[in-house]
Amino acid sequence: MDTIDYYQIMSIGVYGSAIGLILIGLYAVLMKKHLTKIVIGLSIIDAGINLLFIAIGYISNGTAPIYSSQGIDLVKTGTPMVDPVPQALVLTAIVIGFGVTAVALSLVIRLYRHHNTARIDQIKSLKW
Amino acid sequence: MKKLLIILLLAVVGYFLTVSMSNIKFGANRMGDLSQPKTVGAFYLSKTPGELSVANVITAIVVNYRGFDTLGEVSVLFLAATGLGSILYKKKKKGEHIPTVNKPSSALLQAGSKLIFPAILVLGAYVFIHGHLTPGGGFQGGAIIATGFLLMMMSYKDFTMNHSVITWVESLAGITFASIGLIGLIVDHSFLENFLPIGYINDLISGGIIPLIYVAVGFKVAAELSGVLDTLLSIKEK
Amino acid sequence: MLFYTIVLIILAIILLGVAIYAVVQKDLLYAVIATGVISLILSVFFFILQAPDVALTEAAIGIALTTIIFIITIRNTSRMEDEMPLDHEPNSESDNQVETK
Amino acid sequence: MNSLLLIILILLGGAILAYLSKRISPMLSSIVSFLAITSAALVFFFLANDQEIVKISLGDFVLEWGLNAYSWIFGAMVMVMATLASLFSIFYMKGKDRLGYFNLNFDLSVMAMMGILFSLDWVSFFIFWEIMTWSSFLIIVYNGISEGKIGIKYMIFSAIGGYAMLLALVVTRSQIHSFLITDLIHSFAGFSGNMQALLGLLFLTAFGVKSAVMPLHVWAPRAYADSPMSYTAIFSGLLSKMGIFGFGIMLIAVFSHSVDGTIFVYREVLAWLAAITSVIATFYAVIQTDAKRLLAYSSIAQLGYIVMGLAIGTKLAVMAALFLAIMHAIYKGTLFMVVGAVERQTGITDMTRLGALIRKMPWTFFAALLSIIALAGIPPLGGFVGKWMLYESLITSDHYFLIILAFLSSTAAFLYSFRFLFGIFLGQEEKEFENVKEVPFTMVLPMLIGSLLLVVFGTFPGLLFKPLASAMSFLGMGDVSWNMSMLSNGWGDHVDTLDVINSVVIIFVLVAIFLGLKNRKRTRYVSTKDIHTSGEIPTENENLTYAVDFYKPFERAIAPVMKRKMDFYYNKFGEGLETFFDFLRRVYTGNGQTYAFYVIVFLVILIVFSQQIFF
Amino acid sequence: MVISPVHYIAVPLLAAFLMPLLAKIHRELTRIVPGLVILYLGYVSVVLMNQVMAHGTIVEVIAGWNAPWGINLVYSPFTGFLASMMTAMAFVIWLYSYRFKKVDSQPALKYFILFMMLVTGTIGIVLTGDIFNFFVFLEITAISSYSLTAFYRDRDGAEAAFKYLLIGSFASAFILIAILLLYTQVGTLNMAQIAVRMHDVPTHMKITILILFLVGLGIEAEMFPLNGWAPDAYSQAPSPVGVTFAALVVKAGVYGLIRIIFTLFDVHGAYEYLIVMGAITLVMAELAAIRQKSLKRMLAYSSIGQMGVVMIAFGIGTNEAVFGAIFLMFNHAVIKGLLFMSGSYLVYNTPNKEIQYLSGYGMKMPLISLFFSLGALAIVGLPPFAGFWSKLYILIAAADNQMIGLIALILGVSIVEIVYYFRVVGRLYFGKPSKGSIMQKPTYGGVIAMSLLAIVILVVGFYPDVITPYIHNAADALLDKAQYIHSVLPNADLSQIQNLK
Repeated sequence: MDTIDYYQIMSIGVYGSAIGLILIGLYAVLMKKHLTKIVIGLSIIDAGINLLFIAIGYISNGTAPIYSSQGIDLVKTGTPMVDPVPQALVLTAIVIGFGVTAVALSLVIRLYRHHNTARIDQIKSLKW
Repeated sequence: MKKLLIILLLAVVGYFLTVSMSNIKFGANRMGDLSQPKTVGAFYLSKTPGELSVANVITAIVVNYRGFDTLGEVSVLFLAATGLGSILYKKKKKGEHIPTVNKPSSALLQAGSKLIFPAILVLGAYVFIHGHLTPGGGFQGGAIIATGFLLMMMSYKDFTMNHSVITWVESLAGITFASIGLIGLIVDHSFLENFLPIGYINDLISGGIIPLIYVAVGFKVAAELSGVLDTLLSIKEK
Repeated sequence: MLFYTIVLIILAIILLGVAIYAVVQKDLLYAVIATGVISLILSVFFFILQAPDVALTEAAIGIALTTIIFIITIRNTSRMEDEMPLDHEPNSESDNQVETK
Repeated sequence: MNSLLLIILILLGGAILAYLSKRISPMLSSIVSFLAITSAALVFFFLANDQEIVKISLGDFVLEWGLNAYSWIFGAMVMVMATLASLFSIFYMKGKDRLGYFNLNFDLSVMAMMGILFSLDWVSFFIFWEIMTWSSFLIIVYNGISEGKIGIKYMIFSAIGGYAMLLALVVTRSQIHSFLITDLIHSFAGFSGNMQALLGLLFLTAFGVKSAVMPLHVWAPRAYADSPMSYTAIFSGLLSKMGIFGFGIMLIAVFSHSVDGTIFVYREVLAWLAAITSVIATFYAVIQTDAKRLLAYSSIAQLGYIVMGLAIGTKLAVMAALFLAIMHAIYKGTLFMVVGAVERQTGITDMTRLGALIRKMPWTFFAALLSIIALAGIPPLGGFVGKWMLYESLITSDHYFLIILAFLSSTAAFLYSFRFLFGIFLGQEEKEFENVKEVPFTMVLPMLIGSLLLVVFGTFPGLLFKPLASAMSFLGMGDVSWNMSMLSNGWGDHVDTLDVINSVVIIFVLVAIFLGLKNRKRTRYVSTKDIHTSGEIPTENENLTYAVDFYKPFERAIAPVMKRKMDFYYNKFGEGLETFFDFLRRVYTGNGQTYAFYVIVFLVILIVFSQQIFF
Repeated sequence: MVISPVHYIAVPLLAAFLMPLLAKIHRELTRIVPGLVILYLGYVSVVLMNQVMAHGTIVEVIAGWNAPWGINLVYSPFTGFLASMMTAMAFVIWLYSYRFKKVDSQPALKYFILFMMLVTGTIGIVLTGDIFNFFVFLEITAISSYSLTAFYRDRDGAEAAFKYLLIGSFASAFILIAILLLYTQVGTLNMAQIAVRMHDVPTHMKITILILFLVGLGIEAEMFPLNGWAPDAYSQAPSPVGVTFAALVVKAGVYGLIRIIFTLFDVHGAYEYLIVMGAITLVMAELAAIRQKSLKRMLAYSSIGQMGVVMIAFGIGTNEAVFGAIFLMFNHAVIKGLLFMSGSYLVYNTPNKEIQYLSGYGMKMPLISLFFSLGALAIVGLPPFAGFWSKLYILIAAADNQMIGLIALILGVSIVEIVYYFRVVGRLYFGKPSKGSIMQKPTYGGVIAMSLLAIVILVVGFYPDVITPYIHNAADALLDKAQYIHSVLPNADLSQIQNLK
């Protein structure tokens, strides 16, 4: 029973769900008329990208990049740690995504106040 | 019709992404040899225990190697809070209080949240204080604390965040972060340079400025997230 | 390994299902809860993929905070997706509006 | 200090000073402007010489200015006429709004013209060319007629011309790595045929716009007519001559180094266009009822002659063209001043309403008379000599059809000349104009100086032939034999212009005396309404003087030609474009989702064609 | 403390965090402090530009980790020039927005924090030498832009901001995916290191990553089909913010685009892509501009069109063309700044900011109208104003590359530009004044700001040599990829680096 098979299956699962999330999010942004739904779509896209980031940093049989007290020698023993850089980047990306979502939602509230609707195809007063 | 077109377009995008991801083997070690690092990942993994004495490599990256990103990230959150405030700004009449919830919550919830609230705060503080040792850190801890405040806001109709306190905490934490960076610039000629002794790995006090910054980040994130929630919750309902 | 793989595949299927549900659901409240579920599953993913820090962050921010601000938004706008535009004039909010004259 | 630089700086400083001094007094602004131009003129005539070279290093370019025989002629013309016009302007513009603005642009125009003439390289040529364009634009719109539509039209055509020049000069540079005009002249023959054709076309377009050659002329009539008259005096008289100046460089100096077929075709086509321009414009001039418009169309017609002469390109033709150019500057300048004077005193320029100002404004009439005679090409005055030379050159170069056209327009020119004179100064007196007085001295003086110049140059064309000949030899066109009052024609005959002129003057004087004696006793002043109407009593509002429908039969005769104005096609084209632009605008009227859709579509396009685009 | 590039980021951030506290001391401080900070950055610019001109590129290491391990700021003649330009423009905009009436009726503290962070974000984009840090600064810029667009909280502001946010989120998503793929291929985030390792990346991956970057950054750089948000955002944002978009934000986007194409990637066809897309952008934007009713919207389209010219010039890629492009970026910042500033005072009180109400404003607001006319003359490239020189350089460069059709296109579109600008100018001075329109007297700060810009336009127009040495160095620095890599990574192996232009 070699582990390669598992990783291939896992890769389908992880990559597949990440790309799937991105596509589903894009679909929501492009098709759905309700502003909140569009913002949901954006946050789904973000989630997909974050997953993709973590996925590319993963290493077979790897452990989390945290040195336990006895584990400083891990560098030499050869048990790999997963790549820490994508994780650090995702940390930043999540927070940024939250910020954008918050601003987007406040705009949704504002737009709803003014137009009394949250349908994006009703909100197009800027033409000239 | 449009639906079909969009699905077609998305199929192309999906195909494109799949093809490009299929070139990136899942679980492959792309970092290379840790003893002679060629990639940043390998470099961080190999240098962190020795040169920073930080157990959690991600914390080391987030706060030290790429601390500049984190400063930017904190600013993004700060900006989001500020922007939210300006977009939803409304002149409040003196002494006016807009209740966060319409109906008072059940007594059970109220009592429960009162009980759990300090625990949440302690948990959050723990998470960011131990950010360099265990998973977690300023962002996570800050978010947890904000959740605690959220709980209070939801359960108590009259619970208000003290804006002045939020502002102070937010500003002071931000200033701390930026000043630590500037001190590094003055002392060691490099912004955010680790100018404190790094101590021993897995000690609570280790890693030089890393825990300091993470604590500051924790306070800042907590204050900002609570501020965002407060702004959103105090919108007058239609 | 087998265990993780199975869990992961099952979660992936659930994840996509929930995501589709979040998109097609007309009641936005459910959709928002579904996004929260997505974040939840994601944080499990992150955990499996050896990223405990990210999992924690996603849990705190994605599940709790994002969901709550969505809910607040829904409270202030409309809950149903296919609401039709109302007949009456948009409310002018004169105290907020910038003077145009 | 270098006198060329000094001239430019005086004019620039004068412009700024004029703008600033408006704060003190509007009149002062005009006076400052006049003084600046006068002192520049003094510097030009007494200090400037062709030894001086200005080199300014700007950016990565070296701007070179200098003076030569060719540009000296134009420079002298510009300086004299600009001085006269600015003198005229002092009282003409008195009491109008925004004089600082007007004088600023007035001086800038003059500065730009001098700059064009001084330029030895294309960069400075283009810079001054464009300054001239926008400063004249700002004056065209000054009167505020039809909310600047005319200005836009002028600007569009000027931009087409200016950008054609810009394109031509950057292409030139990519060929010879130099912006010097002389380098272009010397290396033009070495270019490939296509390059010659392209550059020729572009440069001719550029200059064609300013000199109002046919398909590019539509901006001119209204632009000339709608500007303040003191400016039109230099706008029509001088600015258009900058196009002629450019044509001179291209057609004589640059093209003469090329014996290629394309260039020959250009010459012929240009000559034809110019001839047609002059005929059509003359016809239009005849049917105008507004004096300004009449003169504007007449200008276009006259410019047609000049361009024709340059395009024919024989020695005599070029001489004729340059001579006519100078004459045109003088008499058209004077005529526009005359109209300006009339407009200032009566408030209108409609020839059907004006009349009999001869007694009220005798000096103005005198200037108008002399200029009109020159314009019509009647012998005593300058216009005759030029036309005579032009006809002869057309005949000697076998352009028989062109000469028919030239004669046609020349004949028709008599019609509008007469109408102009009659409509304004002769005819019956109107009550309305009883209190009209002669214009102030400073307005009369420039007109009289202009007329005087016409008489002098008409009588002694040799005065002009001397510099013209040296200018032509500078442009590389051999010597032309000339004499103070003697012309040599292609067959070796000599025509003594003095004899011709003397005889004509004698006849003229005799006729005048005869008519004066004949009519002296029978003069009777009648009101406009005092006309025979065969029993119908005219109502008060009806204007039945024969100033209305003056040339009705003629109009009927030429009606088929005039049916569609060139304007019409341009307007249709413009409308079509606007519709198209409106269609494009709709790309940007979607909601947020539409734009998101664009992004995805663009991404997909890039994905699909990625292998074709990138490699 | 040694003056170093990080001051550009750290000092404004510190001030931004400090400002909520300062507001508690005195409200006026919130307005003054940003000005002082930007003034200080101006001083930093002067010092650093002198250093750079004398000694070459400065590479500042953050957190003591040398490149490629840590984040670094690269202050080359090119980035330094852009950063200094942005600082100068930011100062002018600050002057303009100081006590700007419409802004003043809103929470000024928030406005100035957002504005200062917007400036910091754009400067950070330009200075950073790290691709993910680039993304972070992009997000800082983006979030502050969204918030500022909706700052007036009126109907259309929110709509414009939402459109911007929607498209901007796409941009960040694509850029993130691109960074992710890039990281898997080269294992680093440092731009110089990426450039060194780029030749090892398989071509199809390069293209994939490049496409994502091009779409993502194309949105920020307002490339044609991706720029739907721009006119709305420009016209609905508060006027000072509109100026900031034109003068700073879009410059940062274009910078990102060309940094990716010039330094990071060595893919054939990218330059041609820039030319083609630039040309399409130019044509579409200028032709759409001519039919606009709203003045600010017209200016926005014109701005997009100018960016098209910049892209074309960068796409030509010779030293002369790049010189022209950078020069045009500078000119565009200054001139469009003046146009937006004066234009927004002109339409201050007109309904829907429409052009048709501007008749006769030349008499009522002589100074503002003069500024606008000056800007209009300059932006269409009429000599002797600043815009002429950059246009001339670009055209010369294009002619040297035998792109006569392209020149004809640029010039043809310029005619369109002339039409719509001069329509406004003509109306300003020569329309019949409409009754009852209320004029808005500009603030002193506004007048000073506009005068400064007008002086720059005139000075650069009459004597471009004041600025050309800097631009020459900047163009050289941008084109010399090996030098960039060498200054960041002194030990890098430069033998594999391809310079396509």
